[in-house]
Amino acid sequence: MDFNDTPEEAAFRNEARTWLEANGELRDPDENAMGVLSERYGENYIEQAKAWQKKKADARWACITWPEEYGGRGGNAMQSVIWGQEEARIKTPAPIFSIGLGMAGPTVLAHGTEQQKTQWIPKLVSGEEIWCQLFSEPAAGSDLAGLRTTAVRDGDDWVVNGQKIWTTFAHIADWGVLVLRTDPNVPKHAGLSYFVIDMHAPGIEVRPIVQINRATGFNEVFFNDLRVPDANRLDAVGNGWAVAITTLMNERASIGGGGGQGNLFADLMQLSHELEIDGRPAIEDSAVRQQIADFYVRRKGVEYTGLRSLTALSRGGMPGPEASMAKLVGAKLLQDMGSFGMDIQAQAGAIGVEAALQQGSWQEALLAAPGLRIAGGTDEILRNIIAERVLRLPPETRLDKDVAFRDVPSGPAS
Amino acid sequence: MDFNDTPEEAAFRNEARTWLEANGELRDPDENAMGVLSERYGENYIEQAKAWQKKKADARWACITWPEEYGGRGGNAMQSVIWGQEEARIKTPAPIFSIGLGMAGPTVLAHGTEQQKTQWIPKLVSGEEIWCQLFSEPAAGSDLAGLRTTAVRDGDDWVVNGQKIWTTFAHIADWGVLVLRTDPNVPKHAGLSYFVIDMHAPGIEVRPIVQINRATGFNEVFFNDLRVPDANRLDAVGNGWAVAITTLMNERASIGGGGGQGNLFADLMQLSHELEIDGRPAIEDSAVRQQIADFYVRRKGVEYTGLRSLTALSRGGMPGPEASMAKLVGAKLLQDMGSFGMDIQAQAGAIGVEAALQQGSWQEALLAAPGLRIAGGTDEILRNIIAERVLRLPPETRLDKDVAFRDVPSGPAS
Amino acid sequence: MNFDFSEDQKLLQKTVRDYLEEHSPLAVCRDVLESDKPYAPDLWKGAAELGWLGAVIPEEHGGAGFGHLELCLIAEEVGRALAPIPFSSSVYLASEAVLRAGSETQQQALLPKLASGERIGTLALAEKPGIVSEASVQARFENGALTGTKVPVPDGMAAGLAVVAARTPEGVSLVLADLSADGVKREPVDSFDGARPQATLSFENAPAELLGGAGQGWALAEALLDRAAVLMAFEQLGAAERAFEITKEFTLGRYAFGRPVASFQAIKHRLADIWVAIELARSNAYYGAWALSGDEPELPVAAAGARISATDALELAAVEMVQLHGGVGFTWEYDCHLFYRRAKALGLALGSAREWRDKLVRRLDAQSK
Amino acid sequence: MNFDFSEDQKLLQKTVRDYLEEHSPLAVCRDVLESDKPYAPDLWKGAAELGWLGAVIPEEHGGAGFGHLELCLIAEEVGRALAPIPFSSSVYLASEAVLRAGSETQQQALLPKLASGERIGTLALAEKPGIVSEASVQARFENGALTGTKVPVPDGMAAGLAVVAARTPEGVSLVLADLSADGVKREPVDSFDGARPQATLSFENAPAELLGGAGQGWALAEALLDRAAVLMAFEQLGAAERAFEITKEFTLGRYAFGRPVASFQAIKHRLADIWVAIELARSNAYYGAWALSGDEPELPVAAAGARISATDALELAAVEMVQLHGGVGFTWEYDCHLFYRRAKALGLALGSAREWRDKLVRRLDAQSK
Repeated sequence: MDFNDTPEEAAFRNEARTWLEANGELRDPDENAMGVLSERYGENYIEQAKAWQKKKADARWACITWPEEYGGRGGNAMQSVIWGQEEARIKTPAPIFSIGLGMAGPTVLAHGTEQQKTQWIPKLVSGEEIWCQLFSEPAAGSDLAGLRTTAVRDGDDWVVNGQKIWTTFAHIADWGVLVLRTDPNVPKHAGLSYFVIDMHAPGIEVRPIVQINRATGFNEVFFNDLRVPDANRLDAVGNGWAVAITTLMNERASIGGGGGQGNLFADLMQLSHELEIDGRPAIEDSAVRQQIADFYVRRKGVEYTGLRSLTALSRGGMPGPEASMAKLVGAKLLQDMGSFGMDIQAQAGAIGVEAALQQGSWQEALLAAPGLRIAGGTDEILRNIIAERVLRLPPETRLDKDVAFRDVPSGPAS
Repeated sequence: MDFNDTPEEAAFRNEARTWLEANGELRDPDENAMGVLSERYGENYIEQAKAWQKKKADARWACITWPEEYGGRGGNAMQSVIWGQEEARIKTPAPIFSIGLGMAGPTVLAHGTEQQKTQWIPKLVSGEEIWCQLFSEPAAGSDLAGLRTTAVRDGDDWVVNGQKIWTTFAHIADWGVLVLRTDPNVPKHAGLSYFVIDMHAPGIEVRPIVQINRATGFNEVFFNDLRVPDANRLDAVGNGWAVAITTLMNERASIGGGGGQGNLFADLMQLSHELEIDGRPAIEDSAVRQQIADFYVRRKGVEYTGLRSLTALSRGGMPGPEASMAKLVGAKLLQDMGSFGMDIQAQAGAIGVEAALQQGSWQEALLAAPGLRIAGGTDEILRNIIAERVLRLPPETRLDKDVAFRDVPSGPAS
Repeated sequence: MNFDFSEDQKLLQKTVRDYLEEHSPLAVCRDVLESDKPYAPDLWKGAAELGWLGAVIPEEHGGAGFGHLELCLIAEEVGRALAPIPFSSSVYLASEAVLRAGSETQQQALLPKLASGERIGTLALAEKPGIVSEASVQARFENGALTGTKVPVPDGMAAGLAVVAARTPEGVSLVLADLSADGVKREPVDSFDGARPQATLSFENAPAELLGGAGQGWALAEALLDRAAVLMAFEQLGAAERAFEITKEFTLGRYAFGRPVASFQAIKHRLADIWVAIELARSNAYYGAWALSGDEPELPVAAAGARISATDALELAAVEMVQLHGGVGFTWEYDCHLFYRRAKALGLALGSAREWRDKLVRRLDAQSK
Repeated sequence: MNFDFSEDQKLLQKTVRDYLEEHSPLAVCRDVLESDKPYAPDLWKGAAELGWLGAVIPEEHGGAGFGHLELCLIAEEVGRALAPIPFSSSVYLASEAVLRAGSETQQQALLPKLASGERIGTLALAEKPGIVSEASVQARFENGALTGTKVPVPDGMAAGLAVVAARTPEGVSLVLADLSADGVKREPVDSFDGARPQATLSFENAPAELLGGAGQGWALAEALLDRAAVLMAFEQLGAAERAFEITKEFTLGRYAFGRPVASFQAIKHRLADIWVAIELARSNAYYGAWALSGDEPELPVAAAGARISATDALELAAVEMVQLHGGVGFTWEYDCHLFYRRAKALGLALGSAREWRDKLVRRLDAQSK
C-alpha cells in the first residue's frame, strides 16, 4: 500500500508535468477557497480558454483517452486522471469546454456515425467550438425522462418547440446535445430521440439564470420552431433515452465531488486561530474542535475514497459509484462548513461576501452549496442511485412507466 | 398565559390530591431514572395492582371519564389528565390495567352492545380482570392490516388459528381484544373482524419474549383451534378495521412520550459534575455543554408541547397529534442521551447495567430506547402519520388495497 | 392550564397578519434586498400607526401599552412576512433598553418618538468577528464623548439613535448616541441578508449620554439580549412556518414520475421532521413568552431555550426549502433564498445558537447550585 | 497509485473469513454473552494456529511475521464475526506493547507465548469513569511492587498478563504484571457487551516489572492507543459491514403493504446513508493502515481519523440494524443486539469518538505550527 505511480504512470506524469510547467504558470497553493466557489470569470475568458485548448491540442494533450484519428492521444483512463492532477497545479482558464469534452464528445463518439464524428470531434478537441447539453426542463428535473420539449418530423428536418433549463454555457455554445420527445403516444422512455443542434440557428433564445450567489453559469433555452436536420440525430428515433444515459454516465464521472473544501479546510483552521472564545483562540474551544474533526473525517473520507478508486483504475478496473457519493457528501459538507464558519464569527457572520473575513469564503460556501446539492442529481436522486444501482434495492413503485406519456399525471387534477 | 388551573380544575385537583395523599405514599422526587426504564416489577405485583385499582374504584377514582353506570366517574378529559398528574406523585404498582383501561375498555364502550358493556366494563374498572390487546403478528407489524390469523365460522363459534406477537401482559390477562381475518378473498382491510377472547380458554399458548434489556413485558400468543363465541364479536363481521382504529387511536393517546428522561436529565447534570475532562468537571467542557443544551431543548420542547395540548383540552378542544410527536422525539432522545452518558464515561461506559455508575441508567437507556422507537408505531410509521394525517400529504402508492388479500405479495417470489 | 395565547391576543395577531399580507408581500422584502434602501419606509409607517412599534411602551409615553405577549405575536407575523423594517433593532433592543434603563427624562424624550417610528433605534455591540462579550468591547466613553467603531450594526443606516456598549472608568456601560451628531460616521457594509442591512458606525468624540448605571452596561446588555431572544424566537418561528408552508405547497404541486413530489417518502418524512422541529420551537418559544411577559426568574433559561430551538427550526426549514424546491430553489428569481438568507441572518443576530447553547447550560448549572 | 491491499493480502483475508464463517458463527458470540465464559477457547486456539495472534511478531519470536497490513485485514474479519476472543487486548495492545517497548529478555520470554496464545495479555489503564489520561493514573509502582485498582479491564479475566500504567518516581510508567501472582485479585465486572467481558484488577504489592523507560509510560500508552485505534477501526469496519449486510437482506425479505420493506424510500435512503458512512470509514481506515504499516509521521492524525470514522459508521449501522428490523430487532433472540452492544463497546474501548475528535484537531493544530 502506497501512493506511488507505477513506472509507466510516473513516466507519463513526468512528461505531462514537464510540458505543463513549460507552457503554463503554477497556481498559488495558498489560494483562498473563495475563488473556486464564486464561478466568476475574468474578461476575455473565452479567448483565453480557446487558446489554452488549442495549445494542448497541438501537443496532443487535449483529450487523453480519445482516439488519435480525431485529435485525441489514445491513452488510458489512468493517464487521463494523471493529466488532470497535473493540470490542476497550473492556472487554467474557465472550463468552457467541460461539457463538450466531458459529456457531449463521449456521447458522439459512442453513438455517432463516422461522418458525425469527423464533423464535430476534431473542432471540439482543438477548442474551435464550444458545446452545451440541454436535458433538464422546468417540469422535468429529477424525472428527466418526463421531458416535454417536442420534435415533429417535417421533411428532412425536425421542428422543435419547448424549453430547456439549467444549460451551462448555452450563451456561448456553438453546438448543443439534447433529448426531445418525438412520440407522446408511447410510454415516456420510448418516445425520446437524441439530437445535436446548432446553437446559432434561428428559433433559439438563451436567457441567463441568476443563482442565489449571483453566479450566472446556467441558462434557460427556448425553442420556437427551431429546425434541426435529421442528419443531426444520434442513434435511432425512439432510442434517445439510451443515448442520454451515455451522456449522464459521463456527467457523473466528470462532476466529481467536494470541490473547494480543500482550501476551505485550511481557511477554517486559520479562522479558528484568529477568532477568540472566552479570551482564547477558538481552536482551543472543545466544541469547535468536535466540529472541525467531523468536517475533517468527512472530507478525508471522500478524498481517500477517490484514491481507492484511482487505485482500481490504475489496476485496470472501472471507476465505481464514488462520484455519486463524493457529490452527496461533499455538497452537504460545503453547506455545513459555510454555516459553521459564519456561526463562529457570531454577529459578524451576518456580513455579506463582499465585506466578510477571508474574502467571504463562508458566506460564499453557504450560497454555493444549495446549487451543488441539486445540480447534476439532487441528494435524493443520488441516494436513489446508491440504493438501486449500488445496493441493488428494489426501485420505486412506478405509475408512469406503462402508460402513454400524454396520460402521465403532471400536476394536481383541476 | 399561565400554568394555573381554572377554579373548577383546582377544586378537582385538590380533591384528588387529598384522597391520594390519604391513600397512597409520595414518590421520592430524586428517584433515579433507572427504575422507570427497567420495566422490572417486584413480587406480588399483581395483587398490589389489583388492590390499588379496587381502592380507587370503590372511591370512584378508577376511570375518570367513563360513565358512572359502569363504575366510572363521568368526568371530563381534563379531569382525567389532572388525576393522572396527581397519581404520578404517588408510588403506584405495576400498570397491569393500562391496556384494559387505555385501549380495550374504550373500544368496548364505543363498539360493544349493552350486554357486552355490562359484562366486561365493571370488572375492568374494579381491577378484578386484566386485559390485553393482540394485534401485531410476526409478518404484520407496521402493516397491521396485513394480519394472517384466521377465524372460520363454525355454528355459534369462530375457530381461530394463527399467531400474535408483542402482546403486553398476555401472560396474566383474563381477556384479550384482537382482530382476525374472517375473509381472505376480499381486499385486506375489508376481511377483518374484531373479537374479545377469554385468555384462559383452551387453544391459547402464551410465550414470553425477552427483550434486549432482559425485560419480558411482551409475549407471543399462539392459537390452535381456539373457539370464540360469536357473542364475543364487537361490531359487524368485516368491520374489524374500523374497530381496530378506535383501539389504536386510544393507544397513541395513552403511550405519551419521553417517559423517564425527566429523571435522566437530572442524572446527566449530576454525571457532568462528577466526571472530569482535562482535570475539570465535564460540565465545564464546551462540547459537553453543547450536547446537553441540545438534549434540554428537545426534552423541554416535548414537555411544553404537552402543556399546549393540555391547554387545548382545558379549553374544551381535542388533543392533537402531539402524542405521535412526543414518542418520535422522546424515544430517539432517550437513545441519544444513553449513548452520550456512556461516551463521557469513556472506557468505563462499557461497564454493564449491574455495575455502572448511577445504577446503570445510561446503559439501561440505550437498551430500552430501541423498543420505544419501535413498539406502538416505529419512527417511520410515526413520520408517515404526521405526514399524512397532520400535514395531509398524499399517501404512499399502494399496491395492496384493491386486490384480494390472498393475492397480496408477502415475501420474495420463489 | 393556560399555556397559550388568549383569543384576544390571537385576534390581534390575525389583524397583523392581514395587514402584512396586504402590505408586505415578499416583493417588498426583495425590493430592499435588491436596492440600496435601508428599509421599507411605508411599511414602517404602517407598523407605527398600528401601534406595533410601541406595543410595550406605556400609553403615557405614546405607546399602545399592549404587553409582551402581544409583542411576541406581532414579532411572529413580522417574521412570517420577512418584513424589511428595523423592527427588532428598534423595538426589541433600543426601545427595551430605554424602557429598562432610561431615566425619566430619557424615556420622556425618546419613547414617544420610538413608538411613533419617527426615531429608529438600534443596539451596537459588536466590534469584530467572534463572540461579543464584555471583554470584546473596546469603544470608550468619557466626559460625554464616545470613540470607537461598531460593526456590524443591524439597521445602522436606518437608525437615528444607537444604544452603544462602551468602556467607562467604571467598566462597560451602555450609552445613547444620536447618529446624526458630529463625530459619527456611518457606512453601509455588505449584508448576507440584504433585506436586513448592516452598517459600520464610527464614533470620534461623538456626543453621547449614559443609559443606566455606569459600569452596569454588560449586565444590562445581557438582560436585553435575553428579552430580545424571546421576541426574535417568535420572529424566527414565523419565518420558519412560512418557509414550511411554501415548501409543502410546492412539493404538492410539483410532479415527478407521474406523482406529486410530496408523495415520495423521502420528501414526506423530511417535511414531517421540519414540522416537528417547528412544533418544538413553538413550545419553547411559548415558554419564553411566559417568562418574558411576567419577568420571571426563569427568563434567562427560557430565553436561551427559545432562541436555540427557533434557530434550529428556521435553519432547517430554510435549508430544506431550497433543497426541496430543486433547481428553482437556488435561483435568484424564486423566493427561497430570501428565507435562506434571513434564516442565517436571524440565527446570527443575537449571537449564534452555539453561543446560546453554552449560555443555557451555564445557566442551568448555576441554577442547580 | 496503490491505495488498496494487495491480491495476496486479500487472499489471506479470504482464508480468515472462511475460517471464521465456519468456526465463529454468531452462536459462538452469543454463547460467551449468555455464559460466564471469559472467551471462546477453541476459537482462540484456532486463531493461534493460523498465525493471527503472532501476525506482527517476528518469526524468530514465534510469530508469523506477516505485517500490519495483514493484521488490519485479520482484525476486519474478527470484527465481522464478532469473534468472542481477547484479540484486541492481547494482539493490538499487549503484544504491541512488548514489541515496541520490551527489552530483549522480555521479548524472548513473552512474544512466543503471546503468539501461540498460551499467554493472553491485556492493557490496564482506566481506574474510574471518565477520560483516561496521564493524570488519572493513580496506581503506584515502586521497588518492583504494584499497588492500585484498574477497572474496567477488557478481557481481564481471560488474561494472564497485563500491561499496567502506574506512577513511579519518574512519572507514569508501564509495567508488566503476571496476573497469577500473589497480591493480584481479579473479579469480573458486568459488561455492556457480555461477549466482550470486563474485569476489575486489584494489585496489592503485586510483583511487576518495568516495560520501557521509567516515566515514559504515558507517551508509550498514547502511541499504543494510536496503533490499536487503526486496528480497532478495521474491527469496527468489519462489524459494520456485517450489520449492514444482515439489515439489507432482512429488509429485502420482509414485506409490508405488499412490498419489500427495502422498496420504501425511507428505508432505501437510510441504507444508502449507512453505506456511505461505511465507505467513508473504510477509506479513512485504509489511510490509517498505510500510516501504521510504515510507521509514518502521519500516524497520530491518521489513527484518529480512522477511529472516529469507524466508530461513527458502526454505531450508525448497529442502531439502524435494530431499528430497521422492527419488532424482532429488540428481542434477545435475534442477533441485532449482539451488534448493538458490540458497537458501543468497541466505540468506548480506546476512549470515545468525542475524545478522538478532540485529539485529532489538537494534532492537526500542532502539525500546522
